[in-house]
Amino acid sequence: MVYEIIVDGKPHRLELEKADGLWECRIDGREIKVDAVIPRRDVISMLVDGHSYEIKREQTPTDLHLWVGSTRHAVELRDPRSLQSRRAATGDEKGPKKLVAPMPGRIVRVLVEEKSEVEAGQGIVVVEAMKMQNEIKSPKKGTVQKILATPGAAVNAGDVLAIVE
Amino acid sequence: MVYEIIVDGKPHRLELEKADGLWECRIDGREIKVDAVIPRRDVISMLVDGHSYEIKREQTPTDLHLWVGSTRHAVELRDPRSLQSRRAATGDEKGPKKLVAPMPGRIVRVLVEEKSEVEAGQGIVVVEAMKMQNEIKSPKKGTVQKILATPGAAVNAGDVLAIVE
Amino acid sequence: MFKKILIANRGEIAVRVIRACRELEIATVAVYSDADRAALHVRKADEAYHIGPAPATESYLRMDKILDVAKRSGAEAIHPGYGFLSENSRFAQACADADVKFIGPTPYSMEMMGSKTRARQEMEKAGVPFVPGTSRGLSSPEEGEEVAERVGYPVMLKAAAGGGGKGMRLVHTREELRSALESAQSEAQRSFGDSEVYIEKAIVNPRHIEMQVLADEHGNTVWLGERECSIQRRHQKVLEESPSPIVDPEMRRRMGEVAVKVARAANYTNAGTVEFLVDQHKNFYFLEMNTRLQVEHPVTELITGLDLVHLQIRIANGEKLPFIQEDVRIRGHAIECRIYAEDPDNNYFPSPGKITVLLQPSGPGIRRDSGMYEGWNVPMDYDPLLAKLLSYGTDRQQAIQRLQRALYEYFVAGIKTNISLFQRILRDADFQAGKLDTGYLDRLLANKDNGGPLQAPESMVAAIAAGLFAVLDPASAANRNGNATGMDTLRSNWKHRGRSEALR
Amino acid sequence: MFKKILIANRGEIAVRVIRACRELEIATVAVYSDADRAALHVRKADEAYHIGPAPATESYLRMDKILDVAKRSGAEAIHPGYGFLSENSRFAQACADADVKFIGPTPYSMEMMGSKTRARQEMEKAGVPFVPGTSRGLSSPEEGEEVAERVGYPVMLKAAAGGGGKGMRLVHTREELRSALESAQSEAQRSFGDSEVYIEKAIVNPRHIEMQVLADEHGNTVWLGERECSIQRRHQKVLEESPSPIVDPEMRRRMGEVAVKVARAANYTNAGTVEFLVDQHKNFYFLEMNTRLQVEHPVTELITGLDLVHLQIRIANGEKLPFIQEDVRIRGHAIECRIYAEDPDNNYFPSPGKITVLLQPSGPGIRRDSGMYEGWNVPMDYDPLLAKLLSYGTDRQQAIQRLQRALYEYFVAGIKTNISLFQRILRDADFQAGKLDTGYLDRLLANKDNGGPLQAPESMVAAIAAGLFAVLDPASAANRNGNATGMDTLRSNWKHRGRSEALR
Repeated sequence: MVYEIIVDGKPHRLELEKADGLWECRIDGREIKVDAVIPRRDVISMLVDGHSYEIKREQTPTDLHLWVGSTRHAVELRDPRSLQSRRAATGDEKGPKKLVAPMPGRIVRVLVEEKSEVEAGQGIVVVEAMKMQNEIKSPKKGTVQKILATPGAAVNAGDVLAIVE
Repeated sequence: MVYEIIVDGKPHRLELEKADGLWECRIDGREIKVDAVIPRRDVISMLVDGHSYEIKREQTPTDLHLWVGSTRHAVELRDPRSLQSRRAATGDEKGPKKLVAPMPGRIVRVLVEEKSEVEAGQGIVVVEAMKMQNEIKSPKKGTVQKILATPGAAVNAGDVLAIVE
Repeated sequence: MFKKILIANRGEIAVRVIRACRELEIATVAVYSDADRAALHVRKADEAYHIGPAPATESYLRMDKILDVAKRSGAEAIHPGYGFLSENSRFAQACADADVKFIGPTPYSMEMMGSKTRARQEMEKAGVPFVPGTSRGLSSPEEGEEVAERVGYPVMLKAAAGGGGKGMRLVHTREELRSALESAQSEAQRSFGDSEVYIEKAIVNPRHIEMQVLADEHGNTVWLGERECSIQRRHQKVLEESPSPIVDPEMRRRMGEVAVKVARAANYTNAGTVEFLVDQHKNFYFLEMNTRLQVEHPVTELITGLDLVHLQIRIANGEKLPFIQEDVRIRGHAIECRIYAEDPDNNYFPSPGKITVLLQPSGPGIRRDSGMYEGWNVPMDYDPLLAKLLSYGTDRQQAIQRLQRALYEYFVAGIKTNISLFQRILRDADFQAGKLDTGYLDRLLANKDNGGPLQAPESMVAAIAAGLFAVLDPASAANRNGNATGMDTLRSNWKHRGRSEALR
Repeated sequence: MFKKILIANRGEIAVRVIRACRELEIATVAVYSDADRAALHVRKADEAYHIGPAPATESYLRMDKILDVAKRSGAEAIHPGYGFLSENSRFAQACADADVKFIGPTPYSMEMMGSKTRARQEMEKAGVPFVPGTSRGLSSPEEGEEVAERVGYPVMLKAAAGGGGKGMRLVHTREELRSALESAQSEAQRSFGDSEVYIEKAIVNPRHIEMQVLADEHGNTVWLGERECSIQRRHQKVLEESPSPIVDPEMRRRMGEVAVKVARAANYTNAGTVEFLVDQHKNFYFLEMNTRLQVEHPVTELITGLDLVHLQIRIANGEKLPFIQEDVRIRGHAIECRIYAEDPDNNYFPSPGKITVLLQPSGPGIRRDSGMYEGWNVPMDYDPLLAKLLSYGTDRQQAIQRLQRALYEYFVAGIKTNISLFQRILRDADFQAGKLDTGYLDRLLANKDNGGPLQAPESMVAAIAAGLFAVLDPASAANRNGNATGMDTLRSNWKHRGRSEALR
């Protein structure tokens, strides 16, 4: 198996092959033998050259993170044969940006009007959750194309609140 | 849904119907409303008339037990429409009995020979597990029809060690 | 002894009280809102009753519904926990009227301590040391200027009915005073429906140290040692410990005696906490009294070996304290971390949602009081306290070491928590040296997090693990490709922004 | 301080030592057999090396392989835990020869205490109180008869190299003595390769109480309080507590001083335990010294506030004890339950296998040292200790209450455990009154278990739950019908038999 794996923004090429109960890994040109077991869902125990690593997986609908010890690494996994993941990977850096709710909550206030100009970091919508009011800020300088948030409405994590062009 | 459920040897007839988010249960002629959620696999939280019960499920390949508090109840569940379970339920009480390994281990000794007469409770095979030697005893008075255990061999829980007729 | 107690709360504190009741063979009655049917306190109680929709104002703050459940279930007493109705004297009165024992002080004591100015007046009479200032609301800007002149700038304006930093203003010069007073008064009016504002000398970089007291209904009052609570964010305590690194036995005795004096002056009964501000010369000043069990009560339990909830229940049951002051034996050191559902990388935004993985620490010196479990959906409607992780050690250093070890074992996925914040605090040199004040945490967070010792090969290890997860657990791998569209980019952008803001 | 320590053990004690090392910022090296690749100690260590097949003789008892791993990994010290090589003086010597620090006493001390008769000779010289009898093996049946006459019947014959009840015989009359001696000698020869047998006055219904000692390498030795270990099944301890219900401060001091005398006479260093038999008049007699960390060391940690493993490591590192005898402060009460993989309903047959559900207790006063996790396959190759559950309380009653509460929360499915045995012990009137001796548990188990308070509607609740599980979680319901053939009947028959046998 061959994977392209991006860890904290840095790409690695990984080849995996099973031999004699171990995994032979070729990564970034190095060859490493790994003894791996999954003791429980979302936890993998790897022995590499005597070193024991326990890696925990945090999977949300949108992100994948792996924890090595107490350090969290953002991970993207691409199977080079898959067109779909390749397309996703090229996600446009320019153009309209969506402002999404970072947590479930309730819309308290909308701070700007549609078509208004905003600065990067300017508050756009206030979402209340867990007794705290949280200002959701514009990801970029631009124009507020559309506001989808309505005061009083409940939102889920990932719901689009506004679009800034 | 209708079930025939045997708890610690005592049969109950249970009818379940969902209404208004609650379960209407008719059991042994009584009507009971139950609010049930499964907070995690093998655990059910039931609210019955204000009482909060947390029941834990222990499922082995051969048995089903439910724990109410710290009390363990042997449970058999039969769907009356299923012929198979009905047949299983009539399991023969007489005739040959199998002597099975109660835990995985290693056969240390066989204490009797085939065709010998044994008393109920007489030791037939010794299985070692967890640094302890455990005598597996005859479930009934009778003749040892067959011995399937070989000293030195590993056995799994449920493996048949001998048959007593 | 009571046969049945209703717990008018939720989360970890409800679980903690339920455990105490089970230990004392008292049946427990839980109450729950729509958001909490599957909550741990409902699962653990002997009985549980629904009291309304998710918003607290329609459920956990509804005195009528809670008293109705008490009546229906036959509960003889109510433990209010902390927050919600715990410091509401009207609720304590309503319990008394309904002939249900309120496990806490009397409405009289609660009212006296509920108003900061009235408390100050009463405590001054009793000879309790105060930060210099007025003990009643300012009647005019001129009076404010006069008092400020007398005690010396900087001064602090505070709302009499206040809490949580609302209606507070720090004033450095006479020129600022008048407008600060106006804005504090109007904020106090908006927040509490009461514009009364008083003035105090501002203590620069104070410590926040509190003293636990316990009083039975027969006139016996004892103190049980202090808790250092200086580590706060937005006036919310984050980490507490006992003993305080600066309190020696002599100072502890003096603070304890003042705390007992405060409790006596208020005719106080049951468990309570007297909060002090401590300046750089170790002078301590009465701040307020919390008329309930504190979130951080377990650190006192660990260093004294007592169970405060057991004792609360026994006191409410009319029993005498089973020990006197001289019997209290403080030994070792304890530290508490409040595990919140919030995102340290994202300006501490709250983070409700489903807990997908939960690995919990245990072992020597570790106590965990938790209201969460794997698979639970943390509701967005309540405060974000998920659990409390405590360590006990022979000395402060060992308590720190054990807590670091336990935090290393703690893992929560699906929602964000502030576990990494504690790892940062515990490895900080100032914290380890005990150099703390209420500005400590803001200063720490103003510095860039170096993230602790970084290991180079970790990124490669993560890459290999990602591949092996995909091979060995393909079901989850499929799931991974599910929703992964352009939102990845959006989310992570938004995150980086949040992160850089937090570091400003 | 050491930079890296190898832990030559597995299970909960390996995890416990790994935690101590992490707290002290010492890297850890685990070793594991084929059966333990997925064991918790392998997951938690910084490094882990395979040392052979499942049988202990081919892995955890292989000194050569373990020392080889120490060399390869660069470990500077080895912690042996308990069991396996922990009391093997040849291993301690081999470590010294390989220039690896053995965390424990010297081979000299271990050897002296390894032979019961030699230990007795040395300790008699030092003036340690002994059960009357011979301090060396019997040379003839006549000598046996003579000594028995002198000390008075009943007498106990014991193998010098003994342990675990092998080679032991209780003799009530002169007539029985000769044949009992012959059979004890031949059993001792078979079990230990050494037929030496000595004779002692039999103490009827003794208590088994032990004293923890700690000695540094600079001549400082302290005692840390006793542990009551009378609750045993087949000479295996099951539940331990401290303080002992019958030991007062004066008796504790006397036992402690004798224990220190024992340690000094053996030139003892590091942690050790001096075991005593205590008769009905509270006379105590030296029994033996265990030259290692005990399974039950945490009860001492809870009542003293010390960490014995930290201290073991510091002592091995050449440090002086950081306190003197007068600094040791015993407070509160602690009880330990040894959670074994065994079936209380089935004659305590061992119960290895896969843990399908695991709900673990926590909260106030609870310490859990565990080597298991949900999904783990408990191997059949090692002893059945899965975890230790401890409670601490202000007093014995509260410790019992908290432990009962925690046991109520503890749930293990897939394998059998002895959790219900502890619930039975803790609600027993004799236990609650502290009426204990080494025959206590056999007497308790000889009575029919009333199963505690039985609630009538429970069976109906179970029936409803069974139906709802089937509806709400049909995947598991399908699984249920899988293997269910005639074996159901067979198994349950076999079970009932086992149960009635256990009750004889």
